[in-house]
Amino acid sequence: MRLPEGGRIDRTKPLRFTVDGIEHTGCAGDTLASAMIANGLLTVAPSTYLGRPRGIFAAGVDEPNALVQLDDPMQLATTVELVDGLAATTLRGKGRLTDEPDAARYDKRNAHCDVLVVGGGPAGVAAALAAGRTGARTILADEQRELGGSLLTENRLLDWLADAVEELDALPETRVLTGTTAFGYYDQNFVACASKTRLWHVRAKHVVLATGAHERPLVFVDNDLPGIMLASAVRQYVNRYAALPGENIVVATTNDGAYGTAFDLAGRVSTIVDSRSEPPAELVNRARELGIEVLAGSTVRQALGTQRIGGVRVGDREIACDVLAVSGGWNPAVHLFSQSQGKTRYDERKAAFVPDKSVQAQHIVGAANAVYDLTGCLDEGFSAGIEAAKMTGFDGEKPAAPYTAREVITDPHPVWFVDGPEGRQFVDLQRDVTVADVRRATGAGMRSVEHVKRYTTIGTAHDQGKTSGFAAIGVIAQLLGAESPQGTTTYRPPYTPVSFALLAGRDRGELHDPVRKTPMHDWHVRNGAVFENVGQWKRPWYYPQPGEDMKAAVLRECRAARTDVAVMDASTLGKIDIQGPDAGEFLNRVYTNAFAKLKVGHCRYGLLCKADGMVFDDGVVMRVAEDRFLATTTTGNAAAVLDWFEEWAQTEWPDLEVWFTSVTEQWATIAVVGPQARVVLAIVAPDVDCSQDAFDFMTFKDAFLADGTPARIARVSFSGELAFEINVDGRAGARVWDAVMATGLPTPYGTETMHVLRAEKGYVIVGQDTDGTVTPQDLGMEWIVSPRKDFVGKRSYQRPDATRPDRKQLVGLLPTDPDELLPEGAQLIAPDTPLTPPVPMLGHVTSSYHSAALERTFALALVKGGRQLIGRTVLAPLRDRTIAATITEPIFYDPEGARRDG
Amino acid sequence: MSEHPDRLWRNPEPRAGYDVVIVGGGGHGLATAYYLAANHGIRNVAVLEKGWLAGGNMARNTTIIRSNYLWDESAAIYEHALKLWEGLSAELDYDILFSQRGVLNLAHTLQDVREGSRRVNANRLNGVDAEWLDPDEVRKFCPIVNTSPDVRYPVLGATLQPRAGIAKHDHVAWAFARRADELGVDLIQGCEVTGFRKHGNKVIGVETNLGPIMAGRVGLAAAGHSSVLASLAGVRLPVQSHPLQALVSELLEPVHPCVVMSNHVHVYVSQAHKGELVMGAGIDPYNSYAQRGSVHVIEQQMAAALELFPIFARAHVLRTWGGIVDVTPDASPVIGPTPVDNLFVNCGWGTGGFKATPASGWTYAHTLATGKAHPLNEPFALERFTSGALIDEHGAAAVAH
Amino acid sequence: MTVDLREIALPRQVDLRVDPIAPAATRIGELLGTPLPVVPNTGSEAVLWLGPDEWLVFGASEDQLRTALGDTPGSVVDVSANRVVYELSGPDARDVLEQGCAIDLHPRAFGPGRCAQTMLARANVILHQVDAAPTYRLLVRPSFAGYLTSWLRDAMSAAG
Amino acid sequence: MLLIPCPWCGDRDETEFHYGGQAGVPYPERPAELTDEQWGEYLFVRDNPKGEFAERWSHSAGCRRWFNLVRNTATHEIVR
Ligand SMILES: Cc1cc2nc3c(=O)[nH]c(=O)nc-3n(C[C@H](O)[C@H](O)[C@H](O)COP(=O)(O)OP(=O)(O)OC[C@H]3O[C@@H](n4cnc5c(N)ncnc54)[C@H](O)[C@@H]3O)c2cc1C
Ligand SMILES: NC(=O)c1ccc[n+]([C@@H]2O[C@H](COP(=O)([O-])OP(=O)(O)OC[C@H]3O[C@@H](n4cnc5c(N)ncnc54)[C@H](O)[C@@H]3O)[C@@H](O)[C@H]2O)c1
Ligand SMILES: Cc1cc2nc3c(=O)[nH]c(=O)nc-3n(C[C@H](O)[C@H](O)[C@H](O)COP(=O)(O)O)c2cc1C
Ligand SMILES: [Zn+2]
Repeated sequence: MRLPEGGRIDRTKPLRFTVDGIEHTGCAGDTLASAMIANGLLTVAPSTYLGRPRGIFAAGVDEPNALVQLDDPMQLATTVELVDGLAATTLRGKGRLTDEPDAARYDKRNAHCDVLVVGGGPAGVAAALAAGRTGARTILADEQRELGGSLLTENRLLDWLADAVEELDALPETRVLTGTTAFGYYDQNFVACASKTRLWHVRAKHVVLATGAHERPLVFVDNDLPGIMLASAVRQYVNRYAALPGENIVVATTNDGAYGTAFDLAGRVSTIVDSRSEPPAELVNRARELGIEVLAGSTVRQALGTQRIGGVRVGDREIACDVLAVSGGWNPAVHLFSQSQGKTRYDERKAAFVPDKSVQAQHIVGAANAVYDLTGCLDEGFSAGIEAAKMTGFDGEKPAAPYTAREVITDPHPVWFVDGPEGRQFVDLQRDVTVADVRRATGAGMRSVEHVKRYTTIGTAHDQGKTSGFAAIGVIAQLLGAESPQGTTTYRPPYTPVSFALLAGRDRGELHDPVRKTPMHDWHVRNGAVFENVGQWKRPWYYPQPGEDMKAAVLRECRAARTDVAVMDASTLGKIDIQGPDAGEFLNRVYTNAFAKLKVGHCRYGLLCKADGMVFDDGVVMRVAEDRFLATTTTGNAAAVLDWFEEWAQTEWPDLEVWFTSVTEQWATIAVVGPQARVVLAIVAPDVDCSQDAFDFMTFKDAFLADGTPARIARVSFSGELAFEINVDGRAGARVWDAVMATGLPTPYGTETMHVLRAEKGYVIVGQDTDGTVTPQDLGMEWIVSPRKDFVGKRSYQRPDATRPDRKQLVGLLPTDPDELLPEGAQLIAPDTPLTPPVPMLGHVTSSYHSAALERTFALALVKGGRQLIGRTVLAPLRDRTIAATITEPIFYDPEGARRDG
Repeated sequence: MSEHPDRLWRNPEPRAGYDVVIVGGGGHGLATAYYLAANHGIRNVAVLEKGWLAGGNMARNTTIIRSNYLWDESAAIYEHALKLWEGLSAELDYDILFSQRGVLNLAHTLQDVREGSRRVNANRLNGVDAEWLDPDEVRKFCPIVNTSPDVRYPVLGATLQPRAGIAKHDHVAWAFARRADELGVDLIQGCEVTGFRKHGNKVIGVETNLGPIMAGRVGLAAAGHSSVLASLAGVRLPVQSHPLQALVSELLEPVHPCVVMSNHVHVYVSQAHKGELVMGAGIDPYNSYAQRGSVHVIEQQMAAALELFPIFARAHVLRTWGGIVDVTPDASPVIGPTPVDNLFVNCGWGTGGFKATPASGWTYAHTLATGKAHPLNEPFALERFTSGALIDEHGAAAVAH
Repeated sequence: MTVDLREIALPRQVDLRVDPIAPAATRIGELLGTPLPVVPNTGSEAVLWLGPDEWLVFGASEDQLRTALGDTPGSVVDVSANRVVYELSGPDARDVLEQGCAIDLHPRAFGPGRCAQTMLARANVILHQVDAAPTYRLLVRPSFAGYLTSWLRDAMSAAG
Repeated sequence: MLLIPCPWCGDRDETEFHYGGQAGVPYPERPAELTDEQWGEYLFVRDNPKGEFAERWSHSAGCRRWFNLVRNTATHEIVR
């Protein structure tokens, strides 16, 4: 029922909403739950497993029952802000994902501050004021729409609160984030906070936790009936939302806290059932004055009713009621504190786990620190705010307290559970777990709360045990006859659930991962390239012409390269400028072959291995000057190779004078390949004499192109054909590419053709023909392993496993049927091997193509002792057929190397 | 078969000595104890657990079980495990909720495709069920995977192991524990091994917070803490301990029928029996024993998850956590003797040892009972780091599982 | 949203490595008309600090710098094409950057004359604040430019 | 999210760094003279303590310098 006056709702702004399809009206300022209560809707969907009736139980993030589906699969009615047109469906513990796209946009903010205050109740507001006034950069985050915390429940200090909110807003270096939950507290004061669509990464020099406390339920027979609610929730609904859950209320408590509820609802409360034999006289007298009966030393044994509570059994008495407001005590909300590695201890007097030792630069204050009187909360908040500011280099006065009344809070008398019929005293409402379930766990031998949690699933639902966790601990203690509770389960992020989309933020779709493009990318797109992802790069894979499939396109591109001229965009290759007097010496130590004596103007192919001797990367290195080299790397490994160089130079050989600069994007690279390459060069770079005599294989020249563009032209070949690599300033890349294409001669080709051409020559692709277990010797590249010098990894070739004769070695394969393409990844076996698993395997196909030049298929493979098997037949058993092939040398085309000169 | 039996274990006091002491009451320690008793008749055995039984990685893993490893040695031991899984509920008389719903490993690049096909072919020849699915078949098998070609890293295909799946991790641990306990094994919780009693180069017992316990043989099964323990005995192990994080969503109506893993975009996910999505990603890069990691790893994992499964956008993360995984240089485990006599080690399972639990226990029990490796664990000896005969499963372990 | 993004052309960029206490460093300072900044994360229109012995120099050519370096060991590399430069300017510019950059850009921590090599979203950038408008320069590899500008535009639409 | 003090650039988020494992493991002076055991140990075995650990990091997204830290692997506290 909606009370005619009071509350912080705006009665002039009615909002229509539906619950399970039925229309209701609430007010601006309502939560869905308060609006439901105002409309007399207390009951929500039945319980998850047992199907028992359940009602709204709490008023905040600790709600176990009132799960609803909006667009999101699961929300708490108690934390959903009411908006016009809201349509909620109550849920029985399980949400539903729908295909409808999420229109919301999510973003992230990085924020740095001197003082982060989490929680905007009296303690937190006090801390933020104190810190903010010093000029310290202060952030105050509270999960609720309004600051105030329990002040809004208790209707206290609202004027002070209003002033404080205004002042905080006006402080230039203070930022108030309402509707923002600090959900994860990580190392070095990194606190992740979430609002509906924004994720904050807050790095704070100091943190003040003022997260309040959660009220505990009571465990007795049928304690799950609708109408049983936390006492503070009842009070909050009435005072903050003017929503009255019932007319005839009984309060059951173990502590002082619930008296406030009774007093605020005086006239509608008949009885207070207090577990303490001597509740504070002041409270008892006040209750009596208000016409409320106090039953001291009593507990509720059972709730009466079927669909909703109709009364309670206390001792032998039955007392009628339509709401039972329960308070089993308070748990300081130490979730974030514990996440930050703070230690808690059990406080016998307060009957709760309380903060003990902070690990990070942090304070924890107010109810979160088990301080339950308002004066104390404010005082701790102000002190913490000032101290935090001082610790971060600011100074100021501790603000004067707006409230100094002395409240004595008497110790609670906890009741862990009241025994009764099996299976009806609920410990975890959301998981439908009862004392009997806990008893089964302990009976089976479990002692640890962690085991009981997992056996019963207590505390693992949406509410993560905010209400049930401690109840379980108490029940276990009582069942095991322990003197006091033995410890909590681990607090883990997030404090309250966070949507996947929020965590993903902007890293979706187009922005999921950077797409890297070369300077010539647009040309490739315009000319119909199909792209391949290589690392983050987009590389043209092949350029189909109308009517062509991939095979036809690649054969055409290959043919062009072998018989005419073709060009490829090789700009993605990693490039590292290496300078310094010791550059040559450095390269000698990291590459398997020697570089120190390479002549200026010359190029050399090099192989890099990890210290375990396995091939890691390869590329061509040019000597630009006595003390300067330019190394190229594979596209995918560019960053890794630079890191590798830096690591060795800085950490192992700091005495070497050598420096590395990534110039991958300084240069755009165009490979001009084929017997007619010189014709293209003659047009594009007329000043360069590229005749055989003037331009040796594996040398380079710095020159100007026809249009004056400076270029570095290298005669290197990854295809076996006559080839030139034109390197130009990246900004000129597109223009020079256009100039090359404007000659009208070359065919553009992509990575697939590049792979075929190199495979025909037996050149490996690191990562395709190697897999981190392959040595240079395995590849038949002994020639590149210098016997005369040491280099990283060399020692590894003496290990017993590296010298085994049956290591897998790179060989060629020619399928018996020249049209049959061996699938890459096919495993190879010896002929006549029985196909009963495990079938002994000889190796596998690493690369396999149709060759235009060979007019047949061919492949490369790694085969055990493969070099000894040349000429033999092997079989590749596939799902639907078996392919026979002959092992060959891994060079199929122009073994004499005659073609590289054109 | 009931979900939970009424009796699990006894909580005995430790005795003065045992024939075999197993250090670490995770899945592997418990399975080892069970098979020592069941297969070898060795029942004078204690499992010493510093915390609560199976409270380490066993409580934290995403429960993916598969055997589609690349190399013969791995395929053999993981396939042995899978066969044991298939009979485990019956053997242990406890429903471990083993669900063979199939595991997809997605390929997003041409190299992924090559590797996937290489693995499928090797698996078949090793007697491991394996199939290659094209994107259309992927969509049929798991309709919520985004197989559109227009995404940043489109799905180019997938390997499928139909017999792979998930099981309920806690039930597995408790099932082994209960049977071991029944067969006389002492499961001792809250018992931390703090040192070793040695006679020359021979271990004769362990020091614990509950006092010394003598032992004929000592088997370490301490997963993330293996290095710490081994170093107490003067042994350096080739493992590094890293955080590995996982998370669950709220309970959802069934949406996800199988297990999907993607190395390239770094995420793997299944929907557990109760209905929560269970997912993980790669390890945090630094060494740690803190059982927690950094939040950006989770953020990247969520971004990856939404690329693959747009339907998850509105689901919520309910809880995140971390375990401590012991990673070896070749992403394969170590099971066998150490340079110290009577001290054995079972470690290095890294991000993928849950699936191996029964076979790890089976072979380790054999090793502890006989002093010699079982043929299945022979290749997984420490010596391989000297000889260089590594079993490099990085392809299979690039993403945790 | 009050923020403006544009690409600008800078004169030549050269990556310089030299020991800051070598006389050559002084010579280079003279060439540039401003000493090489030795305070980390600072710089000017002429030169940015990139590391304890590394600078990004604007304007001077590789040859000029090499001559100034003389025999002193070091490295001089023209990287003019290695990065493109954007200017992000206006009252909301900081808010845009804070959506993807984890370093503290508050005036108390950053400001005109400060620079940093860091991450902006998933791209590596050199960030240089040139004035208090604030105007920031973002130097990024050209291959990332498409990604970064898309990201910036999206962030700009969420700024304020 | 660790906050890592680069000795040059100051405190930066962990995501700007590359982890390098145990510090102070030099490449053997004369690898060829090592036994297989010693070489295997160099390649594959590193300390892995629970507690303080001297380790290497590289500020890969910043100044690219390598440096050492002592960090507690049980608490993630950066000691020095
Ligand atoms: C997040 C995550 C996800 C994973 N996902 C999968 C997956 O999907 N599939 C898969 O196959 N694998 C997965 N794994 C890996 C798998 O969990 C582990 O490989 C496996 O559990 C390790 O064996 P264990 O169960 O014996 O380890 P644990 O359960 O960690 O057992 C080791 C035990 O030793 C105890 N111990 C340590 N030191 C001492 C001491 N001094 N004295 C006494 N006791 C001690 C510990 O307390 C612990 O209980 C995952 C791991 C993690 C962390
Ligand atoms: N009489 C009693 O027994 C009793 C018991 C408990 C509390 N109280 C009263 O409660 C008040 C306690 O004041 P306080 O300031 O310590 O606590 P509070 O409960 O008033 O405020 C805590 C605030 O923190 C917010 N919060 C909690 N966790 C958060 C998170 N992770 N992220 C963002 N926001 C979060 C809450 O929504 C709330 O607004 C006092 O007035 C005290 O009298 C009394
Ligand atoms: C397969 C699996 C499913 C899980 N499901 C849930 C769940 O539904 N709810 C929950 O709170 N935690 C769930 N957890 C996480 C555990 O609560 C817990 O976080 C994990 O065992 C690690 O322990 P710790 O967080 O206590 O350190 C699940 C864990 C695993 C391994
Ligand atoms: Zn740095």
